[in-house]
Amino acid sequence: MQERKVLTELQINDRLLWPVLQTPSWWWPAVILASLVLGGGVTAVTLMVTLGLGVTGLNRPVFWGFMIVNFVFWVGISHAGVMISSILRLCQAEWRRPVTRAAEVLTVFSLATAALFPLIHMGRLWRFYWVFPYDFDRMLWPNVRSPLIWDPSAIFTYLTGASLFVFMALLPDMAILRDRTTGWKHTMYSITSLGWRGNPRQFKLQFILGILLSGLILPVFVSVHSIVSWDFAVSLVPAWHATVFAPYFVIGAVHSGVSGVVTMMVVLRTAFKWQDYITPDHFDALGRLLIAVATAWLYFFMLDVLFAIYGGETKEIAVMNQRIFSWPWGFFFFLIVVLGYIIPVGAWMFRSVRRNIMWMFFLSIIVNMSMWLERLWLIIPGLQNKERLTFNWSTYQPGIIEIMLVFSSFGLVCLGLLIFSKFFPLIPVWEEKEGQLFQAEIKIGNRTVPAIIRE
Amino acid sequence: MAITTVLGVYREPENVADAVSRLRQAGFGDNEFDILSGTPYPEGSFGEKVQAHRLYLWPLIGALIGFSIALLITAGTQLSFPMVTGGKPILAIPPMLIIMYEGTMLGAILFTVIGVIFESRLPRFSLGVYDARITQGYIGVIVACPQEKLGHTEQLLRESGADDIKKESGR
Amino acid sequence: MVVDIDRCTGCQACVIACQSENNQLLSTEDIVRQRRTMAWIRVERYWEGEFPNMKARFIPMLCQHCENAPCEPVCPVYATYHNNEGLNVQVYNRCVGTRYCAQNCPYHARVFNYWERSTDAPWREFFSSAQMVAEPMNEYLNPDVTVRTKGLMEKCTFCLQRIRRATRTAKNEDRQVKDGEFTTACAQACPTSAIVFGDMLDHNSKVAKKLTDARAFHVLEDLGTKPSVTYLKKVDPNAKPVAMEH
Amino acid sequence: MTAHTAQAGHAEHTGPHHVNPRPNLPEGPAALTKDVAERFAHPRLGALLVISGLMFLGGIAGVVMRISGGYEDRAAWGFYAAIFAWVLSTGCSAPILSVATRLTKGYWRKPLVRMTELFTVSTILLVLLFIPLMPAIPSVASHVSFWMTPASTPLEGGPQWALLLGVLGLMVCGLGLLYTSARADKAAIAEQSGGAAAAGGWGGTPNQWKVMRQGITYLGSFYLMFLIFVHLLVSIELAITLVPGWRDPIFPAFHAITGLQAGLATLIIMLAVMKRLGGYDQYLGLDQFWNPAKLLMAFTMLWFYFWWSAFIIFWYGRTPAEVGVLLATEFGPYLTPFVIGFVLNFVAPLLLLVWNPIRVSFNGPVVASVLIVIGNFFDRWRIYGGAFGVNPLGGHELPLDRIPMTRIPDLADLLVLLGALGGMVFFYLIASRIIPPISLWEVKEGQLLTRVQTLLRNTVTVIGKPE
Repeated sequence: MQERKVLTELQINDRLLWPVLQTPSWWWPAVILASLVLGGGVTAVTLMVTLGLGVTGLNRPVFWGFMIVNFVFWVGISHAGVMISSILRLCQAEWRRPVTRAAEVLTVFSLATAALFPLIHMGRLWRFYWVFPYDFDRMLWPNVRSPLIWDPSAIFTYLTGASLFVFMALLPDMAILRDRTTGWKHTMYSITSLGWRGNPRQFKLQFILGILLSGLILPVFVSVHSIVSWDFAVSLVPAWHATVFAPYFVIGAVHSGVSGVVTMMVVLRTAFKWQDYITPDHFDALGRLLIAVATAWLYFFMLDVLFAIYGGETKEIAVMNQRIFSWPWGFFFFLIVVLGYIIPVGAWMFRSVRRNIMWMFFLSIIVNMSMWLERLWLIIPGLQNKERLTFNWSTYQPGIIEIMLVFSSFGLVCLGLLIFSKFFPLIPVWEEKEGQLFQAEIKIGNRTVPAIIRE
Repeated sequence: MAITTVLGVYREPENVADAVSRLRQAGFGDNEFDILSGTPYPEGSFGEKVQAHRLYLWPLIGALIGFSIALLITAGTQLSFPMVTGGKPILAIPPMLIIMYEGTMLGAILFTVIGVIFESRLPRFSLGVYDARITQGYIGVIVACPQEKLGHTEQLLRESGADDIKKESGR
Repeated sequence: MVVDIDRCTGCQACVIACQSENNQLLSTEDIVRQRRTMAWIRVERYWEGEFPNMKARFIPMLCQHCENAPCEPVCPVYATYHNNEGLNVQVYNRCVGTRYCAQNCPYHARVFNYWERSTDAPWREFFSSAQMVAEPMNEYLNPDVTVRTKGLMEKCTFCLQRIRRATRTAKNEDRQVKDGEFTTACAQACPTSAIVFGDMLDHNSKVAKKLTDARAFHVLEDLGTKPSVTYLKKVDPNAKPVAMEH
Repeated sequence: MTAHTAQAGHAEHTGPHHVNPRPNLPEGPAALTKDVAERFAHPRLGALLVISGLMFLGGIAGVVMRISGGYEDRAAWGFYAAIFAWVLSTGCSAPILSVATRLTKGYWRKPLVRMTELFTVSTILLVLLFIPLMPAIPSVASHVSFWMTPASTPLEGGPQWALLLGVLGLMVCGLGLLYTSARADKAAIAEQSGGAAAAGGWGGTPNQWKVMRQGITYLGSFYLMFLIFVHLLVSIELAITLVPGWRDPIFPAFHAITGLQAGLATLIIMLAVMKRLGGYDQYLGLDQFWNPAKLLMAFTMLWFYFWWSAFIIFWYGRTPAEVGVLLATEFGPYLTPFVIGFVLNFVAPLLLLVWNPIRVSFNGPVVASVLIVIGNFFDRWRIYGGAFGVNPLGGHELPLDRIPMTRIPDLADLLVLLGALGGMVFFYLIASRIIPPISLWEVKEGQLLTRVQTLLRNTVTVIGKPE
């Protein structure tokens, strides 16, 4: 028994740390590809800054376009981390262990990426710091009544919390790396692991930290996407001015976020050969979670549509007409419902599908496609025919610039994840070991039932 | 008087528990020896006792500080820069609530993390006597023992099945 | 300000007057095709009835200087706010170009500087051939009005510079500003004087008299924005508020 | 969280070291069955049964008075509608806990699921309450409604029948759920008392067990969906459509969430009653109180979140329509009930429950629950009182001069209120005498799957997780 444990601890170290200790063959090509994609985005931003936003497809009245859509999308993805790690931690779901860190890291990078978009979509990017209350000598302040001030505060809080969460949970693993590396890496890990030695007190506090931070971040996580949704909901634009936006956005975010985590788990599993750590059981559990989430999402989606038509106000009806019956919005509507709910949930109903890695990969991708479209579908039509002054109604075609930006955002997130995976294990090693320790079996009759140890 | 830190490295958790009880018999207090492991064992697995901590104060203090700072910023900026926007009151409470909420949570989170680092006696600038095998499944028992007890302690650790013993004199 | 739709002939004089008074970026064909017209006031045309017996309806639309302006509270940097004359002012220097105000303006009254006015960047042509303010066109600029740069939101100011000048002269001769002493470019240029501008609080001003007219209405009244621009309905047996038409 | 985290997570003196976290039950299936059968044979709470029965009768009298008052004055029915919504939110929402914990396999659920499911009987009361209310619901022709019928073809009594179907469906699902999950225990108890005939064809074959589990899952999910659906219909037809200009997509969700909160609170109160007076003391440990208490705290936060999401939009938008709605239901004539509801539903419970020593105790959650159940009623009152007060209907916004007056409840209203309360208790107690309030088979299963082992120097519980 004990020998096996020692072996397993070594095995866990070897299996989970190999991407850090020796470089996977595909790592450099991946990094280069991601950087190239990112380069496109950098070029786009340069053009926008030098020539003005005219280079984009924006116009009057559609002043907000792909950039804001992408912002909402990435904030949505960033809701995976807390959803997974915090809620599962609080519920003490044993299967969470391999999933948590990947999810949290995804949160950090996608949130950072998202935070870039409102900035680069500003007319005068170089003045972005004016939204901070810094100007004490002239007493020029930001306007706290504006949702665009609520946004930074919320995103900053969430980003800080998530990053600290990741960092603290990394301490024991960085200690492991410290003991297994030499040279500058050893020095680096010695510093970053803060001299962790792993005595009972440290582990106990580490555990409490998990609980406390989860409890603290959950409310923040809800508030972040609510505030993002209020950017739209507090304005008078038809199809935006709906009270349901806050929970609707949050649940949509969870929907796309958890799907994003599924995608990421599949990639990790295959890329790092972690088959025996990320098992079909995990996908099964995530699939079941997703059924509930998707259904809740559909409920709010329906509420939104229903109340838009209800009351028969000309402006709302006009927007809804366009959203459901006109090309391409009608097609998008169809795609959103079919790809976002009907196909995936229909498939997740079957255990065999939930446990089939490739299926889960495919489904999580289409869910996120539909969620991206959903944000587009929510944000643009309301602007195209805002209010009843039909003289100003207009359409919106994204320019090459915006499309480059959208792609580059994916490049940025991938790049971040790749670099992180080179320095830190994407599966919490010490939590895996703890999980091993807490596994047990009990015999009932002729059957041995898998069991877990609770203090 | 000189204190030597002795580290015994074990393979078997069972032996560690044994060592702990022996150390108790040898008259070592709970804060004179400590256990280092790569895996979080359930609390008290080796019969050790973890001293109480005051972690629950930290988030509260943080929340209070964050709240008051946010209140200061939101109320202060609006009052010191009284511009009418959209017929809204100069001191608009609901938006303030949102930002104050975020400030509160930020303060709480920051102080929780600081609190945990502080309470777990980190950062630790020198590892002291340590063995890299600890993060590979071995378990270390680390004893701060005065000169005269040194020999006895080493023997005790060996008897309880330590694979290896390391020493470092002084604190 | 009062706009009498019945008198409006849709001659676009106001648009031109506004443009040259306020140094607007010339809305060249290219800019218009990009649907980024920079006019602060526009004459909206609505067709009524079926071909061949169609009838055009005109409504000049400009910033309504609402009392509960939706555009104001959403600005993160107070770049637009309500001054004590009840004007909805735009502070160009403070604007960072989030374009949130324009989103939230139900009247589409705000326009955005999508292009740098004068740049000789060669790749500029790739995106747009919009005319720059090159020699000798810069001669048309009005010295009283700022020239806005790229990335700024701008909108009708009720020709603030004229109001300021009037008040200044009045102050020098220490007396109250008289009605008709100042007016906006659009009102001045309107051949049928459909647009009348003045101080609503001064009860014997032309505007104040028209306010009590039975035909008076506000555009998109149900939004509760309380516009300062009052419209007078078209005298027409089957007239409905023009803004409600499609 | 579970006992584990509380112990780690909270100062030791409050942790479940000192109060037994798990119920201490007689060991072994036979002993369990015997014990439960014993208690079941001699139920307590007779006095409460009688009192609640009397209150129920009084309620019937109240309903009669209300009906004799006629339907011309819709405002008179506002309070009644509030009571109806309150029953929906408390008694009928309580069983959700058993559904949720079954789906998520919470191991602490086992002793309390049956007591939760017994609340499904209050759906009967819901139906009884609804029938007199039906004529008070205005016809669709008179106002903007969700039925999207042009005024020329009014859909007479559309809402009434849809709602009736909803509540009936809820009742069917609920009672079905109760029957399915209780079948095995009925059989066990019956055998205990010797009458195998009463087993009702239950043999306990593996197949039967499988079918039963499936049935519980499906019926439970249907019950949940039906409940959300009924909340949607009620909040729309009885509140939103009556107030012109009330375009508030979140309101049905708010109604449902607050309903779940109050349902949870109702359950906690009833658990306390059954523990202290009902004679099932040792079956309910601390786990069975503070796990629901944590959920209660979460729902208390959600109460504010859902209310705020609507409020901030209206506050910012300030269109005349929105101002009208706010005045009609919150800050106008019904300000007092609104404030009371706000304090009792959100402020007070949150302040109580965030404090660990209170949350991790037997009495703390109960106190919070009592506040919430009362507060929920005030909240419903301000909603439906305001909505029913609007007269005449129609229009796209509610001008200030049409804001309804406050309507003080009369004797009939109060009688109905007491009757509804009594009715819920009465039905529950009756049901608890027909069906054993402890889910025997699940408690046995729990005992089967829980072991106490020693890991090195400390003892741990091992919980088996089949499938």
